[in-house]
Amino acid sequence: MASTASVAPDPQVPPTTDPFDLPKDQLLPAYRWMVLSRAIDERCLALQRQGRIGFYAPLMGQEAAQVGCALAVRPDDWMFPAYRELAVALTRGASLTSVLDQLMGNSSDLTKGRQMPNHFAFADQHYVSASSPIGTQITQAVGAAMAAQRRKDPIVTVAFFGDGATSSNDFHAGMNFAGVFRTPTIFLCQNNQWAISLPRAKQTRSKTLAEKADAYGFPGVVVDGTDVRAVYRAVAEARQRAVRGDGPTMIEAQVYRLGPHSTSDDPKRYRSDEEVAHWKERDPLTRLRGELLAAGAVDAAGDQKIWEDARAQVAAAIAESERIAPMAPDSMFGDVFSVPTPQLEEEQRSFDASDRPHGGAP
Amino acid sequence: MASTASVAPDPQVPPTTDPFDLPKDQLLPAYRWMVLSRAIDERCLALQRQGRIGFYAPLMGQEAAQVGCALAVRPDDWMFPAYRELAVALTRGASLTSVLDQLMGNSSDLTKGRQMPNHFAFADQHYVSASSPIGTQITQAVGAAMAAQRRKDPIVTVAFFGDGATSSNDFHAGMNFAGVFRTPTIFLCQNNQWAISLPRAKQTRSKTLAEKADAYGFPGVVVDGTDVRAVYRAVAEARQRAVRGDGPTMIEAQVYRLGPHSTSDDPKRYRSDEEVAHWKERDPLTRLRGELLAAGAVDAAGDQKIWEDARAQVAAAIAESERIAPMAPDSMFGDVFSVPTPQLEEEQRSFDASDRPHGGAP
Amino acid sequence: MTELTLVQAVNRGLAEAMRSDPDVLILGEDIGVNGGVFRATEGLFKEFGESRVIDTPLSETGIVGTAIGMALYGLKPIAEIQFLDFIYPAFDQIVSELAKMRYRSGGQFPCHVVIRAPYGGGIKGGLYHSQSTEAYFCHTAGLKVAIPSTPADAKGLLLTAVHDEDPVIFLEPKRIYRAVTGEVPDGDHRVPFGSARVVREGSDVSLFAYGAMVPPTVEAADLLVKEGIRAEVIDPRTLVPLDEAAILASVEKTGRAVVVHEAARCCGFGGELAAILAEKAFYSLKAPIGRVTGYDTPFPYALEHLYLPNAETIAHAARSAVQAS
Amino acid sequence: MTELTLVQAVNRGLAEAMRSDPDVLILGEDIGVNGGVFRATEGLFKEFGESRVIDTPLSETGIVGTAIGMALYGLKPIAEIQFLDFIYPAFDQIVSELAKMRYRSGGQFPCHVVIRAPYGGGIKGGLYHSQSTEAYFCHTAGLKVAIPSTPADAKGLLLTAVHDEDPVIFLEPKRIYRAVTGEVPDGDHRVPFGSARVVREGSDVSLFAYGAMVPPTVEAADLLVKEGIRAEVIDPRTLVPLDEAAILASVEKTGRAVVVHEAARCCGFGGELAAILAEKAFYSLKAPIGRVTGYDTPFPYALEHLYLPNAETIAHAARSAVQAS
Ligand SMILES: Cc1ncc(C[n+]2csc(CCOP(=O)(O)OP(=O)(O)O)c2C)c(N)n1
Ligand SMILES: Cc1ncc(C[n+]2csc(CCOP(=O)(O)OP(=O)(O)O)c2C)c(N)n1
Ligand SMILES: [Mg+2]
Ligand SMILES: [Mg+2]
Repeated sequence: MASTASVAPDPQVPPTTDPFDLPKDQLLPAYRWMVLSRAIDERCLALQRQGRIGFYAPLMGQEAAQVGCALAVRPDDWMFPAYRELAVALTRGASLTSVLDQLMGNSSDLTKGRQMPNHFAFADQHYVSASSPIGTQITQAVGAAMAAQRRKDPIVTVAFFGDGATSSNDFHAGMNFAGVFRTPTIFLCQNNQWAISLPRAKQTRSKTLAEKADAYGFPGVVVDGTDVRAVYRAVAEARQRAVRGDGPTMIEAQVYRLGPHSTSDDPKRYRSDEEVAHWKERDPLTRLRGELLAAGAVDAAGDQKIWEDARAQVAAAIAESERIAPMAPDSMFGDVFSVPTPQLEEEQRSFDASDRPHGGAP
Repeated sequence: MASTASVAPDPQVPPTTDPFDLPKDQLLPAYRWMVLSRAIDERCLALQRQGRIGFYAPLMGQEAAQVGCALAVRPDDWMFPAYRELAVALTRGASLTSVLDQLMGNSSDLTKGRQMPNHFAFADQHYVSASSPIGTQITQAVGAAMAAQRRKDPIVTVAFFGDGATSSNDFHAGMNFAGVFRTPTIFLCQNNQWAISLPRAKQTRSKTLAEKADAYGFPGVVVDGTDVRAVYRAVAEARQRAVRGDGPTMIEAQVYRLGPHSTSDDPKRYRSDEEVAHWKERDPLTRLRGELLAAGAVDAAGDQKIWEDARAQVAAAIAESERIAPMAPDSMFGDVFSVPTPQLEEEQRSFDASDRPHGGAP
Repeated sequence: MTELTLVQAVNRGLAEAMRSDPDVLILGEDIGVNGGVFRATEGLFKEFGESRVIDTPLSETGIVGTAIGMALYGLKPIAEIQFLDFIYPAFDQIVSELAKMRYRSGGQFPCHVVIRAPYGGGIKGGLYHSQSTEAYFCHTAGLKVAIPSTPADAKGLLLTAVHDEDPVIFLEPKRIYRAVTGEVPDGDHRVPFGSARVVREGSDVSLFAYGAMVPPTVEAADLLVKEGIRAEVIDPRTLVPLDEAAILASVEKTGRAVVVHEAARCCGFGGELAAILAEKAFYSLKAPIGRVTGYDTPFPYALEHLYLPNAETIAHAARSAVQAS
Repeated sequence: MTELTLVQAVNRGLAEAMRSDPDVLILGEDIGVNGGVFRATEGLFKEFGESRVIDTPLSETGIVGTAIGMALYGLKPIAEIQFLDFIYPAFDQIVSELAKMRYRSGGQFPCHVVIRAPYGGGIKGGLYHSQSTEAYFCHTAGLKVAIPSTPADAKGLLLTAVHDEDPVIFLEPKRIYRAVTGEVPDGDHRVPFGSARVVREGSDVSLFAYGAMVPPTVEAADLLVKEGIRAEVIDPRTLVPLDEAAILASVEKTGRAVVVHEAARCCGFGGELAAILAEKAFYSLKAPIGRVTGYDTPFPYALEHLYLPNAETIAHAARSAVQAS
């Protein structure tokens, strides 16, 4: 993915072999991934309102941070996401229908209808199962990096989390273990300025979040998370340091949560229209589109087409996923253990028994 | 306690009104407290070997840090100790017999024989009940400081903890809340270089522990914890900032745990005699004695007397506490709740009933 | 008397407590300007200001740890945990500190904190917005555990909790936050701890349920009546302390018992109730004690309606108890 | 066969697992150079080095969180918690993550971690070095819970745990770490999960006990024999999965049951066992089910001998059961 194959010289962009620069031939793909995520967000917010999915947590505003990171890491690196990293999953190859199946909790859902929407798990993409409790993936990412060290695998693990998660227990423990064991871990904090209704300034009194890395003895860097190139560069650099054995890096990608926290949230209760408007001008999609138009990599019609394609893809995937059968009832009993215990088998038998109605263990 | 009453001028020490300087008339009392704690440590390690108390955790090496801090705070400040802060309790006025009663868990023990030795609670001294789980007192100290803010009481709370505790969840949460709410809290970290067998260097990769305060937006300072004046000064300064409304301070007092972690520990398994010898030369008692002798505040005979007095006091207190009756059996059921629940009353009745042997609920 | 939903009753209880005692304050995530994710604290920030309605950083460890410190200092903090599923970062503070502070200090440091948390399933919340883990707290000596099932009890138990001197875990059945309305006494309404509510009298079988399981249990009793079975429905309201007298009296009368809860079965509160009956009402029992509970699986998302006990399954268990022997 | 103490058997089990599988590693506090505060890991640092015997910073959150990450990546970590009383900072990782990982990922991310912790009273450890909170873990779907009471079972259950594919909470009764010795098979000795051990056969009353409660329960059986009462003693060895068949068979035979554990009574494992019996062995029961347990107080220090069940109190409960009705 982070190919450094030379590209045809371009008058606008000086030729470069800088390995940390997002390759020029990746700019348009990056844009496509960003547009696709935005298209999903827009449709899914609507689907939720229509009662066709139960919940949705949009990532709008954070696309450049996620896609930039996903392009800078390798397929065998491991991602430890929270619930808002949909664009990372897509860019790493999770199919659109598998995403929609999860959002619908249907019988094709890889998480078997057991998790709320957005709590994805894609083993093929080394995209680890996301959970709701804030921060828990951070220590796990560090542990997987310790495992990779032990196996001498030249990979990194990436822990994704928000500004709010810097207050969590696992942030502290994970950062500390990473420092002590010099693990190949990238701590990618998407500081989207809000933890539901709590603004960044009330989350912690440190000037930046990145500087918290000092307390653990490794570098922390701040990047403009609306700039896909800046994120790519920071992640690629951190990745190189990590696989060289030089330890972890924390990256604070400064972004903004343009949408609500989730479909259960009404941000008008706690933040001003002006603030949102200010950040809308810094929409990462607008920025990249501007660069692409300026570079002549795409024209207005081409851009239009990218959006139309994305929306069509999403519509098709929704239609496809809505045709899938609902989850089979007895799937409730699978995967509690590798092999069910006798107690669970008995509970399942009583559930299957036709002489009693379903609902709760008898 | 932190009186700044003027003292007779001394040729050695230039006259000062520096409010952060340990008053000269407090130096000898400070030394006495330090000697007394050392005498307790020595006797209690022996008592444990003789089976007269069940456990003991010595503080030797940390006397200057504890006494210096205890002299710099006020009686209505609140102390949130761990299990090793005996000298703080003594200096604040906890009686020697009440200490011994706790170590013995007898019927005069203020903790009613419910806690292991060293887990003191002295409400009169605002010395909050210590527990074994590492770090838990830290957030509590911050909460009490928030309460004092709300009541507009001009006091501070002091959280005492070790180098190991900087890895705890409560360190992170407590420091963060203190920073966000600018609480009048002093975080007094006695870095005694070891957390049982884990050396400071493996606890965290930050250069100093004090610099961790940066991550929370308030000052962290390092002091030589073997120097009672340096500790006094740092605490007095932090206290003034705190009551002025300028927020918390973390103080890292660099000390050494000269003894074992506790009577259950054998430090020879994990640290070298050389290291211990190196630090024995930096014994805080030796240092202060040297200063006192040089200043003519005490002579060799006077010093001898201080030690003899301390040992005699300890011996007398031990004798007194050993005469106290053991804990009454039904004290087991008190203080679970303010008023016992019917279930507990029933358990206690069955326990009292003479027709069955004691031990476990029937 | 005012007609309120359960969550409104919680809100009125909080306001009442804060108005009558300046030492009462509340802290938690998103409880201030936002009014709480379920709006339980709506309006309180405006009325009482940021020194008494404290939006905290995202740390349950910090919320409960600082609440304990406040209580030690003499305030009466009420901590909100956004969902019971997120209480675990605070578990050490709760079980090691809060529950044991009074005991371990020989009574020198009482520590009165109320921890409120919405709990239970039925809102399509999946694994982490649905769990019922009251048994963890019941098993922890030193904690009281209260669970209302009506708006009046919600306010009345909450006010008792705030004025109690011991730590209280106050669990709010979010599934019926708005689904249930009822008359709630105005002012300082209190419902005593350790006093069960006989929801429905009956003589054939005793059904025990609390929280959001009370409505389907009553529904089950309605179904049973049509078959000539008169079920008694009892809501203990506080699990610790427990009104054993009421529970035993009911089973001594009916001879048959079914316990209902959403929580997973193994080592749930139903086990405790069954054990009490198997010891103390043994000679009255005419049938095996039934338990209708959540399964011993994590809480599912798509299939939660099959995970949760409902009127049908509760009635089914009651019928089995009545037909037994 | 080698004669070993229980803690030595744990040590041999760890060594055996690490020798036979390079993916097995251990992590925890003071387990390296120091060999563990109970010496359970003695010698392992020397044999396997710091990449497989990892001394961690003082953070149970970190220990269990990183162990989960290692397991996800494919290793077989064994985490040591120094005392069960100190597991709570890791509780969120255990109940929210470890227990639910396989389930919530639809089986894509199995997560096999063994967590070892010394537990229980009898060593004059007071509130924080004595607790028995196995019920918290039994109530958490997705965890297995194993508790040995003999050296052979310690090694055999530990090796089964390491080779299992599910998370296992492995609780070691520290009171009998050295008090009990026994013959332990050399090599890869395994004791299956879900298979109770009949410690002593009898026909008059069934006594259920595990961990450090097994020796006093056997002692009680000895006392009872002198009075002509033949007690059957059964050690379930794993609480999850539970060998219900063995338990029910015993009570069907004896008609009388007493459950013994150190943990506080309310919502303890004894409640679960009693509830199972009250449901499934109801028609065999001839007497109320007895529970001999710790009291519903925090664990005391000076009076622990009065808190803990002993042979006398167990025998007393058994006698009551036999004399009943
Ligand atoms: C331990 C825990 N506490 C509370 C919550 C409720 N909650 C869900 S998301 C959220 C805010 C998270 O903020 P941040 O980490 O900045 O991530 P963002 O949602 O902004 O991406 C909160 C408080 C939770 N999920 N987990
Ligand atoms: C949460 C928790 N984990 C583990 C322990 C076991 N333990 C007791 S003291 C200690 C080391 C503490 O080190 P430090 O904080 O430096 O304090 P010190 O003993 O050096 O004063 C450990 C690991 C504990 N008490 N609590
Ligand atoms: Mg955020
Ligand atoms: Mg230390």
